[in-house]
Amino acid sequence: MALKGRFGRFGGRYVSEVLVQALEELEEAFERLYPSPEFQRELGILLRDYAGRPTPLYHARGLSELTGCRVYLKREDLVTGGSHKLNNTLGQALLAKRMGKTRLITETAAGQHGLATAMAGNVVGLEVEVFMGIKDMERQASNVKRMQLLGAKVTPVTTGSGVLKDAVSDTLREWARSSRTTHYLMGSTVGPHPFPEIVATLQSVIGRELREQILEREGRLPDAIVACGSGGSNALGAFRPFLEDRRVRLYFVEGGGESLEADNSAAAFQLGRPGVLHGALMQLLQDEHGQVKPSKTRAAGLNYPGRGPEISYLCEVGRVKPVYAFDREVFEAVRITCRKEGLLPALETAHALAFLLNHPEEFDRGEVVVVNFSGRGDKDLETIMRHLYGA
Amino acid sequence: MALKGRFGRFGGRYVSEVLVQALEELEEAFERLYPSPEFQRELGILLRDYAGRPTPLYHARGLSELTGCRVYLKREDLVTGGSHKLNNTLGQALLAKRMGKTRLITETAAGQHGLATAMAGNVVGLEVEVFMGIKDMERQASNVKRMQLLGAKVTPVTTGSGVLKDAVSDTLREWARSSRTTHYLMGSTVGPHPFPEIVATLQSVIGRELREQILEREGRLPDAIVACGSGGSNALGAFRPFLEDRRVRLYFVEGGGESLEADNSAAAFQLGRPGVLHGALMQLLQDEHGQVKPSKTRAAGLNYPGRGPEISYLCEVGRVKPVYAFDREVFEAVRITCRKEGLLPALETAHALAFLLNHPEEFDRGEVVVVNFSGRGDKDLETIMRHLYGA
Amino acid sequence: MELEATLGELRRRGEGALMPHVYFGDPSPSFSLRLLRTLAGSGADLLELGIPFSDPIADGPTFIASCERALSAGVTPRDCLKALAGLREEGLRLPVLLTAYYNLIFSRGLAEFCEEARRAGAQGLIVPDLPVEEAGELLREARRRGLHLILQVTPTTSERRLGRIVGEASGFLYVIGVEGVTGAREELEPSTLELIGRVRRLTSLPLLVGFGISRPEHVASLLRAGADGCVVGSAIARIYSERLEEPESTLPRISDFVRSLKGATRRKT
Amino acid sequence: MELEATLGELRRRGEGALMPHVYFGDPSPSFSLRLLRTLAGSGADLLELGIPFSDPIADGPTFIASCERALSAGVTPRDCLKALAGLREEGLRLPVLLTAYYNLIFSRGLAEFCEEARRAGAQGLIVPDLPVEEAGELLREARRRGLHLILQVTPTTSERRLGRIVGEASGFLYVIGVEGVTGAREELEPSTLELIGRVRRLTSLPLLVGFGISRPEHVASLLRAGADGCVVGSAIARIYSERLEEPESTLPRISDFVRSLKGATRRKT
Ligand SMILES: Cc1ncc(COP(=O)(O)O)c(C=O)c1O
Ligand SMILES: Cc1ncc(COP(=O)(O)O)c(C=O)c1O
Repeated sequence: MALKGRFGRFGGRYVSEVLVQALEELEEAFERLYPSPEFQRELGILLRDYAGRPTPLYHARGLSELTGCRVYLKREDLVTGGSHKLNNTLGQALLAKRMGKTRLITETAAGQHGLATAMAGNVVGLEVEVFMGIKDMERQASNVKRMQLLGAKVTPVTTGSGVLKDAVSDTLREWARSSRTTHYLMGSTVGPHPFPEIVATLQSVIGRELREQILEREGRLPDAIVACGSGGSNALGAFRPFLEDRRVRLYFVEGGGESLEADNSAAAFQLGRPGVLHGALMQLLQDEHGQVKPSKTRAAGLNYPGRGPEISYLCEVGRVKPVYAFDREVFEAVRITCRKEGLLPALETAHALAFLLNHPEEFDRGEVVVVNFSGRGDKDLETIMRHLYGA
Repeated sequence: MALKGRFGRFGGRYVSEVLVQALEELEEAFERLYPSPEFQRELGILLRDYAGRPTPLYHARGLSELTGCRVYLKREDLVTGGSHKLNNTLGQALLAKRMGKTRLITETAAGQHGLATAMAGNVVGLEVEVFMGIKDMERQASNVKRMQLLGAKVTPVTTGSGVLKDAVSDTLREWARSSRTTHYLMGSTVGPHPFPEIVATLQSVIGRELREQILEREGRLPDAIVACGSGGSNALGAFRPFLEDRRVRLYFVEGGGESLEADNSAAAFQLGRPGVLHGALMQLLQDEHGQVKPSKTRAAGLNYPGRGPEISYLCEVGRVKPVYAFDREVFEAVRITCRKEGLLPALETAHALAFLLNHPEEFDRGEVVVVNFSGRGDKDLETIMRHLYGA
Repeated sequence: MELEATLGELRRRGEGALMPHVYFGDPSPSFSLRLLRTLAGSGADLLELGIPFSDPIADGPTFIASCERALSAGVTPRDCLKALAGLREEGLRLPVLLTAYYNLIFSRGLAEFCEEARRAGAQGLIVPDLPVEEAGELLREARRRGLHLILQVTPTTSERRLGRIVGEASGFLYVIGVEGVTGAREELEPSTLELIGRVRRLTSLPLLVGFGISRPEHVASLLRAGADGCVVGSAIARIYSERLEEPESTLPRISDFVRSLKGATRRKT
Repeated sequence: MELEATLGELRRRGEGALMPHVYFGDPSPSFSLRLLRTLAGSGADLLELGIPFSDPIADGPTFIASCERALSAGVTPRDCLKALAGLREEGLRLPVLLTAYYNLIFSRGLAEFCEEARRAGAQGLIVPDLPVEEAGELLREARRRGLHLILQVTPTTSERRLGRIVGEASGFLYVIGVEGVTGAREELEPSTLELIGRVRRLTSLPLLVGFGISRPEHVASLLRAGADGCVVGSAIARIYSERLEEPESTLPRISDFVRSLKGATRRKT
């Protein structure tokens, strides 16, 4: 991680000239405000009392029995709104408020990040507009309603395939128009510098808690941490405090989709190569000419063709092992987790569970394995019911 | 509270002879097992790591500004499953397991308690069957799906009006058939002794945490605690540790429904009188002949004609003030809470918020008021959207 | 019209008692009156007259439906008492037990309810949701007026409680042979016969067995096992419920059915 | 064919430069070829040839649609370069700037892309998502092959960065007058004229103003404010997009429109 804003060769700030100033101001403000005691205090109180942190580390007996490991779930599903997303939005909303912005814009796929932005906006007192691919709006209708109830403007994105990638593009376009008054509240560890750094820093609270909790519970670090991801925010949040602990294996599970054949997957580490999208150099699904390829997976939140710069780097240097789970494995993991633990995971989260359940060769008996339980599956209820019960 | 199983004149054990033995065994088992260190340890771990306790006490700035009070929300919405119900079900499921039962049956209205029972059943390893009024199944369809995903059998109740009261009756009937192998996991502080005592004891964790948190935050006890309720479990959970502190005012908000006119309300303290239903003497909506009257409110979880024996007693002796909120005030309170705090309350919970918002005469400026935020409103999303936006 | 005398006389004759159970007002008061007359004329030794209740938690589907129909017909507890008084005036002489869920009694006032029941001509009360522990006050009020409060025993009733129940009981013991709620069943459960034996050892009070009885063979084997009589309820309601548009048309069938049950009470060896 | 010579010549004549901007392949390569010939024949001084990209984040709705149509037609970066080479063979002499989002260049390899662009006959590159901080390597590779990498300035560009950009720029500066993305607008924003003034003070490089220009009056006032020329893009695409079934039929209108814009560049006082 030599250059500022770079993780190895990944990262950077590949944006229209019009956005450079806003990014520089954001970088400056984050470096100045984030470490300040008042900011830490205010954020700390919101994380504790509004978001519900620390989240528990739950020893999942049912999954432990099934896998032969000591399985722990880091319960980000218990964060207000139902996923880890609020860790990031509360921090950025506070930052935006202190920078004198009056409005937050963002994009969302599963709706979890849009919801978390709407919440953070209301808590801090900023207007919120959320761009959402028209297809995602259909697939995640209940989250659209939630956002509207919270008073956020949800703007349908019809360009491209009407999915997350297109929503990011439209939000960047809107930001180019309005960056003086508006903060783009980036939802994952993607985008131009300093977004990947800001988001990973704010999400690292997951890993800091996890480290303390597992030491208290097991008296030692875990053997492995498994997290799903696309941009990588929940994974990096969990992984970051363990990067120096080389004996803790880190697994990053991306959306395998239906199969690893062309156009049926979101597995950028399997099928992509480095490229530039949405302001950063990162692992990217693209065709031979450099046109970005649409990703495909049933998990809206993993349906992004790029992997953020930091996770791209960590996989490139071998610190993190990039793996994947197929849709059918994911639905089965949902079913098993419901039955064995009484917990309904988000389809995204279920990728991490599916990997654990389907890869005994990766985990020795008795190993301590932590799954970052990034979100609950209420938003996916219809999809899951249709898939499992056909109605 | 002279006699065992009585709160003043309220309470008792008015059941078919066939159930008496099961109730006596349950009473004995609860008194023996609950205080034991292993039980406390096991329950404590589940409450912490599975349920997500302690829940935060959130200083709600937006609502504070609106009301002029220092408003705190006790965040039971953050408990796994989205309401306080799991506090009770985990405890009773553990108890049932230790009693050698193999199956849990229960009834549910909003679906929150059924869901919490299904979760607890899966965690502890017991079969679960949930009786649900056919009308409630329609109104709370998403919770029905959640329960089914968790593997619970959901049995529609078509007797009576197909609502909660009828589901309780049918569950009692089923229990009469199966009490040797089956535990009836009562969902609120209602029913024959020892249920009201067990449920209140298990829910008291809310108030114990609250007391510690408010002392730490404000250096003193609150001026008032406001909780919604029908049976009274979330209210008693919050109130119990404050009963001796006569200067803490306690408000119990029941469902006012459309109006306080006949057949349009669930406000049993306004419109009822003591009577016997489902095994206990309690405040009850009934006609002149003693036929139980159906209650009416848009909040499925408040739609029960009886108030549990303990809350009936506390209101009778004046320790708790019984009040109510009308449906239209409740929907408005949902809107305000969404906008001001980014939080979507359950329709039940919104009764407590509505009372706070609409009764400035009850609260002096600067007073410390705690609202027990008993659940989140995801389950009510459709109803709320239809009401607020007509679609 | 004396309960103890009636049961004593039957015992002397070596005959079992038959008590049909009917929820009054289902589907209309006038039908119930005709039904009760039919039952009385077809061999019933006692009558159990149920006051319909909104939440009959000890009843199964047949009687739940009975209560719902009676309540939709607007029947009140007062109507039931008046009907009984009317039947007495007509000359009905069989002992009558009034069945009421506890809230109906509590709501009226215990003393008032007992007083009215006595005046209407009832010999006792059956309260399905009132175990002995809660029955103290009603026992007092009933006794004071010469009414029996009929107590129940079930397969789950412990030895200790059985003793207490037997100690407080008068008139007869209502033996519920099955675990569950009312409703006609095809077979008797072995637990029923066992329970009769258990109770018989403790008391000489007459034992009337109810819940689930639907055939003469049931009656015969219960009496053989030591019971003094049977209660038959849902099996009767089931017959007229099949023709609710014209329930009167089923009265002959009901009469035959009751006669056949009564016949079985006489076959006692 | 020399960019600096062309712009120098125009400046000497007191005339503004007009650079129409077209995404190649929208809706088909053959139409784009006819369109480019028409533009060249109607007064364009330079041509901006856009390579369609899947995620054109600096573009507005008109050009997003252009890119989508061109990509659906199967157009690749190679097709665009070939088309340019073909036009050169036909005799096209105007300087041509190739516009490519950075990933298209990165994916091909910076050196390779520059080499191919030069061989196809381009004079420079415009990369909408490559600010000067990220441009080091491409600047080197482009310069080495005699290609200009056109840098942009906007109203949000700070003084400090303006200095750096001017320092690295060659060919001309692309002045984006508005905050936002490409797309025809009805009115010029005052910020545009201000920005021209700010940049003019720092450099004598030609200033071509783009984003939002749709009328001859816009052109005239920009030139009056000190600009050396204008880029017109979405306003042209908008014309043929209205008749996508038969885009050729709009070529005369496009020709008239470009002539009128060119006319405005000559009215410079
Ligand atoms: C529950 C959940 N988990 C994971 C993700 C993936 O995002 P990231 O890779 O940033 O953690 C999402 C995105 O919406 C999500 O909702
Ligand atoms: C969120 C919520 N609050 C309150 C209640 C009312 O129950 P109780 O009075 O037992 O707290 C319910 C019941 O379903 C509920 O779901």
